[in-house]
Amino acid sequence: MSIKKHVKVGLSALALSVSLSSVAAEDPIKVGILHSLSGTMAISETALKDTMLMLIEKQNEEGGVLGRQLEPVVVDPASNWPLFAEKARELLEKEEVDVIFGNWTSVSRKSVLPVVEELNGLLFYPVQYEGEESSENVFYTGAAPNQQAIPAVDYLMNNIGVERWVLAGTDYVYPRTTNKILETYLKDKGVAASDIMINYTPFGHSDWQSIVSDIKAFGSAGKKTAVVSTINGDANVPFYRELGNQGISATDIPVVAFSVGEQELSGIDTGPLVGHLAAWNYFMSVDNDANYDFIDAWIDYKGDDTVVTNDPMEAHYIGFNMYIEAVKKAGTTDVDEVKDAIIGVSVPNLTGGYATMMPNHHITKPVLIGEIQDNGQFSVVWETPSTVAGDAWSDFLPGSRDMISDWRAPLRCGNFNVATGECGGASE
Amino acid sequence: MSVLDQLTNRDQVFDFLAPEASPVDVRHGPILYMEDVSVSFDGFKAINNLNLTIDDGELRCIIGPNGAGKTTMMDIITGKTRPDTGSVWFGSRHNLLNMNEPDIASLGIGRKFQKPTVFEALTVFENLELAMAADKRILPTLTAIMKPEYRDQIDEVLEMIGLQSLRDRPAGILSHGQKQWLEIGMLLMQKPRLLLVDEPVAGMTEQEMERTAELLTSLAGKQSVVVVEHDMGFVRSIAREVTVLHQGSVLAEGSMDQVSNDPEVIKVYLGEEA
Amino acid sequence: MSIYRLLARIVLAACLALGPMLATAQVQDDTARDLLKQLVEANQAEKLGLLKEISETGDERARGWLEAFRGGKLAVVEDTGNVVIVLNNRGRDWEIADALSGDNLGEMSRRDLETVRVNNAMRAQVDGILSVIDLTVTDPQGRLDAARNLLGDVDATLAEQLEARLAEEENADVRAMLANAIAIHRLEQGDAEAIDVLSGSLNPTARAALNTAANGDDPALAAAASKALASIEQKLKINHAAETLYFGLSLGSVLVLAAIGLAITFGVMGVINMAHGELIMLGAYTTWGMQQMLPGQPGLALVLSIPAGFLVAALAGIAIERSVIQFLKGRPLETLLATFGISLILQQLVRTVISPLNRTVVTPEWMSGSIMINEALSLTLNRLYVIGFALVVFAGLMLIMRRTRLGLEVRAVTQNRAMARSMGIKATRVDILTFGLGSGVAGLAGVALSQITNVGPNLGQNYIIDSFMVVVFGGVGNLWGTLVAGLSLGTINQILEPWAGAVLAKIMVLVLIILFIQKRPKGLFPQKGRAAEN
Amino acid sequence: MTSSNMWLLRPLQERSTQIFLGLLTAAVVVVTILHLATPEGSALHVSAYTVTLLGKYLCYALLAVAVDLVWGYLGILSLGHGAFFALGGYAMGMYLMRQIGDRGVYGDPILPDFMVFLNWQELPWYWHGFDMAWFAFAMVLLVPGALAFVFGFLAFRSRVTGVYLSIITQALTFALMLAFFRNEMGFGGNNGLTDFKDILGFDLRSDGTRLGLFIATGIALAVGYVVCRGIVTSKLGRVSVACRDAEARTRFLGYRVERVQLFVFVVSAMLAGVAGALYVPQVGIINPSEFSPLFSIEIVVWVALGGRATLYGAVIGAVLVNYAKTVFTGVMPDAWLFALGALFVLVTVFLPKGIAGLLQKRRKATDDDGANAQEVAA
Repeated sequence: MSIKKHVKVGLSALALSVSLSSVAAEDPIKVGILHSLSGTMAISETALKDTMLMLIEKQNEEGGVLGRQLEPVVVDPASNWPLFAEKARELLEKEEVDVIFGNWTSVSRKSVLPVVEELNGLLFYPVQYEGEESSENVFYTGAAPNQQAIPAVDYLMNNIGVERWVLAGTDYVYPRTTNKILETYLKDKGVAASDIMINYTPFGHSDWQSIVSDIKAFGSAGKKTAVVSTINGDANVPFYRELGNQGISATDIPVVAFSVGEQELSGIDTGPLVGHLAAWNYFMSVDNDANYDFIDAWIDYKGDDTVVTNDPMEAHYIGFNMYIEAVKKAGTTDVDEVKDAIIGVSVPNLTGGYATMMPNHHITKPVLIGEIQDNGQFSVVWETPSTVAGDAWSDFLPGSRDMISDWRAPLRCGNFNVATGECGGASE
Repeated sequence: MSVLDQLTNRDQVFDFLAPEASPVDVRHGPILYMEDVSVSFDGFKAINNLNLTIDDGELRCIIGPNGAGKTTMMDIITGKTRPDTGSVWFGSRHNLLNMNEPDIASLGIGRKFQKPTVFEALTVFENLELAMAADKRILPTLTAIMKPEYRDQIDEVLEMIGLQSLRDRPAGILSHGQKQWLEIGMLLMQKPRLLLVDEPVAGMTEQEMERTAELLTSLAGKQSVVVVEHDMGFVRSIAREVTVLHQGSVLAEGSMDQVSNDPEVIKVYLGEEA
Repeated sequence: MSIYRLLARIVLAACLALGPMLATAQVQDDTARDLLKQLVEANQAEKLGLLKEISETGDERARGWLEAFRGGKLAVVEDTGNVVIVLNNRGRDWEIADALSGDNLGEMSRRDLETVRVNNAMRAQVDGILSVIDLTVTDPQGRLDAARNLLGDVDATLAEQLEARLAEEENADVRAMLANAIAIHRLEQGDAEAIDVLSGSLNPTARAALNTAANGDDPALAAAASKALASIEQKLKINHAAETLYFGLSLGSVLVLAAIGLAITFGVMGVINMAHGELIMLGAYTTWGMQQMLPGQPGLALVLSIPAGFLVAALAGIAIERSVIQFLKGRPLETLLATFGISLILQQLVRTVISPLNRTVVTPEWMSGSIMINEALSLTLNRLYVIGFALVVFAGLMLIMRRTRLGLEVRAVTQNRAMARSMGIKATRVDILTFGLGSGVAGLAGVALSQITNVGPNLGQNYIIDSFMVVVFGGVGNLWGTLVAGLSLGTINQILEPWAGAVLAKIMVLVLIILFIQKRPKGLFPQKGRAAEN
Repeated sequence: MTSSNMWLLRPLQERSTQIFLGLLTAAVVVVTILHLATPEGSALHVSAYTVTLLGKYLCYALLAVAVDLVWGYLGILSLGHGAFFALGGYAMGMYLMRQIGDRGVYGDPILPDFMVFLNWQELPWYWHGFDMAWFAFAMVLLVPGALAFVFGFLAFRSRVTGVYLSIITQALTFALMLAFFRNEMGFGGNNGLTDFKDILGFDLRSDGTRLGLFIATGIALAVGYVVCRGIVTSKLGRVSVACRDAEARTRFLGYRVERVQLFVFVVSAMLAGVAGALYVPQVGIINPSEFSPLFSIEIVVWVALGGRATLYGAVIGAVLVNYAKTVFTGVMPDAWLFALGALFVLVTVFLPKGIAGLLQKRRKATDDDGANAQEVAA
């Protein structure tokens, strides 16, 4: 029958309203989902896969977009970094997906990056990360360091009066970079080097005895002390256990974590942790109807009312809606047009505000500080007065101080150097 | 049969068995000399200051009840086990205690294990090939090629041990007796000065035993042979000098008759049976 | 913190004066109600004032309110404005009770509840108030803790009250603690004598006070303070050494627990059981399961899961032995591959059947916290228990191996399988029992580990390599070797860690093991003799 | 012909090797043709994606051959061969990093990006020279070789054998993994080395380069196979089998077992290094997870599945398992680990001689080393 007409209508300005009633007339928009479903990262990434499926399902119920249905394509990179690149290539070359939502770890993103750029794909990356990157083909819906670490430190400094700092992290690039940034930042704020203690541990580190006792000693110097933790996933449980057992309570030495969210807490006996902090751009406990609706939808989708939501899930929620908006705006799923269209698009987030896509492919986010409750939730104790725009290049690293990223014409450069006025790197 | 013939007029046939000029110095005295050797495992004294001398070209039988330390003694001579105390000399020049198995082997001590050990995955021919006296360093071994004369040597031994027909079958399929022979054959390929033969006739038929006996006696004189054996009949058939080991040290030494009448020995052996 | 000091003084005065009468006091519900209601809207400063008023009411329910507030469990029903205490704040609907009457009001959607915001600062205040009240409790330990909480938070007026309290207090420890509390305050005022009181104390707060004094601008005071500090540092060194040793032992005992089961299966049967780690994991999950079955009694559940964990793992082990390992007799390297496959299956099984996420295993009261040897050295309880547990398990195994028929047969089979058979020992039966035993012990390790680390699908993976290192280092087939190896590796690791860092320390230990194996190819306690020749 | 190179030529006269080389060549040629000659859309077309995928399989195949050489013919079960693979990979990765030059995001002509943002001031000494291809490629062989030599020298000299050896090889690779995770090491820590631009001046993103790498890998595999075959068919090969089955006996024959083991072990390590070096430019990243003991064990299973002590078996195993992995992780992710696990168990219990064993049941046992595989005792 009159497919043409549908197409015309579909392309007309009335696209949405009509296509709601009309059967999708074109072949579906393929959405690639690149999250580990097996291996060590399955713990965190499986939930994100389901989130995407839920969002896509919901969107399809509303008639998809441009009168086209969305079709998820799920693959499993099995927590194996080279496999991430291979699967990304599979998605873009074989499946010819229009957009990819995926990745958690920095290394997996780094592994996928060249592929996405080579094949000119779209990747939405939902996890807080170390920054220092801006790709024309990647949209960073997670927090950059200036949207998580720095505000958290400000809070501790100004509201808690912390003078002495322990920067503890797992030894990989995110903690390394974050701590470098914080170190510079703190020193700029006049903190003496002797008041900063930096410590790195391997992945899944389970014996925290001596480190915690060092922290304890470090904290007994007569100045208010806090731990800024970029400790990754599994290592946290034994870490907090040890804190509790060595009698360090949040009122003595608060720990503010950047990688501990509701999902991580769901595996911890939070009783001893009450009062320790985390900095995120979203908490499940945020008292807001949009959020409650999202949570209820999630609970219904999983059919289990103990499931939790967390920050990266919100990031996907935002990223997905932004993509949909951009596609509507561009009237097509053509990668280049969507790339241009999405800049400036803003959609509601789950904390009662709006998220806008910046020219550097990072988004604006509020920063919330929450204290752990005994029910595995966070209660928000502080938040930034307004949303903060993500910084691709940190102002606190010598290498990237004078670099900016702007993917709008005419600049179209991910690493523009304002000092040299050239696209391509730092002046040092 | 051919074997028998060769055994009768061996002088021209077995020339390749004639010991080549080896560095072993036997001008003054024995080829093997063990003095006050002791070794213990977790307190148990396997060898208890043992003294033993083997003269050049001698055929010596060593008997003794289980756990008398016969095999351990061989382990010590061949460098597999280091004794706690004592000294072991090969000729008057080589102190075996500061050498490892390959050195000792290339010095001219060949050993046949109690339980026959051949390379089951390799063919009979290959087993002998590996045993053959040759440059056994890595690269020479890698680039080694099978020269006709080697082939002849191997075939000669094959014939002697009567395994020609099984030449190219994996040694794994051999019968127990055949393995014994193959291992003896490997010893021969090594052209050793001193052969240590541990229970050579276990699981052999009468006839096989005879051939073994003849072979061993034929070797004696050119090489020194030490035979450890349980089978008294066999020992009797070849023995010139017999040494009786008990609890890791020499109990008696002498001709077969002497030792078999020695009250000590009788006690030990009766003790065994009782 | 003047507000806090003020109210602390008043409360203290109240407590000291009319302590007994307090308990029975009651205020009008409506006054209480609007006090509590105000808490909801109040900003931080106002909240403090309100807390003060609440505690001043001396109402017997005040403590409950304060604690509810402290735990973020005080809430207001948005439409009715009733103040309620949240009894269970998990899930979509929360169970609530009326704050005043205490009647249970059933469940209510969390959307309709507004909880009273609380943060660490306010928690600290409440703690202060509560501990001032607690100075009068009958249990001396309670008074001691209360006094300790007040360290560093004392001001002139409170100091006087404490002096008074000190006069009445008869328990020596509490007296000492009160004295410290006062001394710290004095020191802050620049009183040099206070230093003498503090100079012996290892308490961190006291040390902090001295540090501040030492860096202060009064030279005389500074000198005295730093002198006192120096003497303290000396004591600290000793304590630190002791602490490191303890850390080493506790890490060691974990290694021993993880490895000892392996020492049996590996040492006795020559089976390289790569699924050992997953057997440990099963033990840990059993603990979790038990706690699910017995909600509210984590302690009992934990105790019960000791036999349970043993059984589960042992059965799993026997299943593995019968289904796979018995077909791989005398092919140790093949058992490695097969059991590795099994470990993958078990992991994925847990992921799909239970969850890829870690499970929460609660630490019972009597196992959390630490016992204080002195103010600077305190031994964490959970690890203390683990050390004890490890030793008990080890002793038990030793008994089985040395004293029982099974042990005898096992040793016989290890020494010489054929011989043992000919002596009428059923080698197969021995195998099953041995493997069951080894696996069961792995289960026990899991129960213990559930109190220290994650209970998740990767639990086993994190321990399998270490376990093998311990067994190989100690010498296969020798339980003593495993014990010594485990404890020494643990201690070495903890000694290296402070200056090498966690990662390097681990690497060093591994390299050390590799080199050690070169020196002693059969481990610390090798089996000698022909039996050992493979 | 002179006796010195005889051992390398011998395999070429051998039927099994001729068949193998024939099939391999055919495969590579066909893929090349289908990739170049057929149009994008057509059903026959082999996409660049597939080419790279196959290239990866071939790298694994070479790695498996290397493992089979030591395990099948020397009886040394190395659970650490991933380490040599990864080291070769890192050597290549460092070369590729240096090739990026000032095209990195920070545009630093010398320092790789990860060094810039951890603000390292200058290149660590061990990074020097890797800007020169010949040096880097030499290191691909030398670094794994050297490690294998030192490790093997210590281990074999003190007669660490069997299980003990397996366990400490595992310790070796585990220690290396932890070490390379450390950012201070200067190898990019967990992120490893990535975002490569070109190799020997060819753009790594061009299909041409990919095809080139694929063919190169094919050649490497062929050469590696012939070398291994040459060793195992030489007298040295028979000696190593002798060491495998009766180490003591071999000693009493006057062979220095530890040297035989060392030689073969080092050769195998170098082959693994080459495999790693070819792997990195094709998958576009090298990071410490290649050192993980799990990966090393997996390699052994490829060999076990294909059939021990028959080099071609290793190739079959490697390709099959990895193909299965590619498929499963796509269609039924959760089942993947079950399948792999079950594979481990079933192969070891019911298929001790692997697929090659099945093939051999067909033809009656010949006297080539294939038959030896049936005599393998662990």
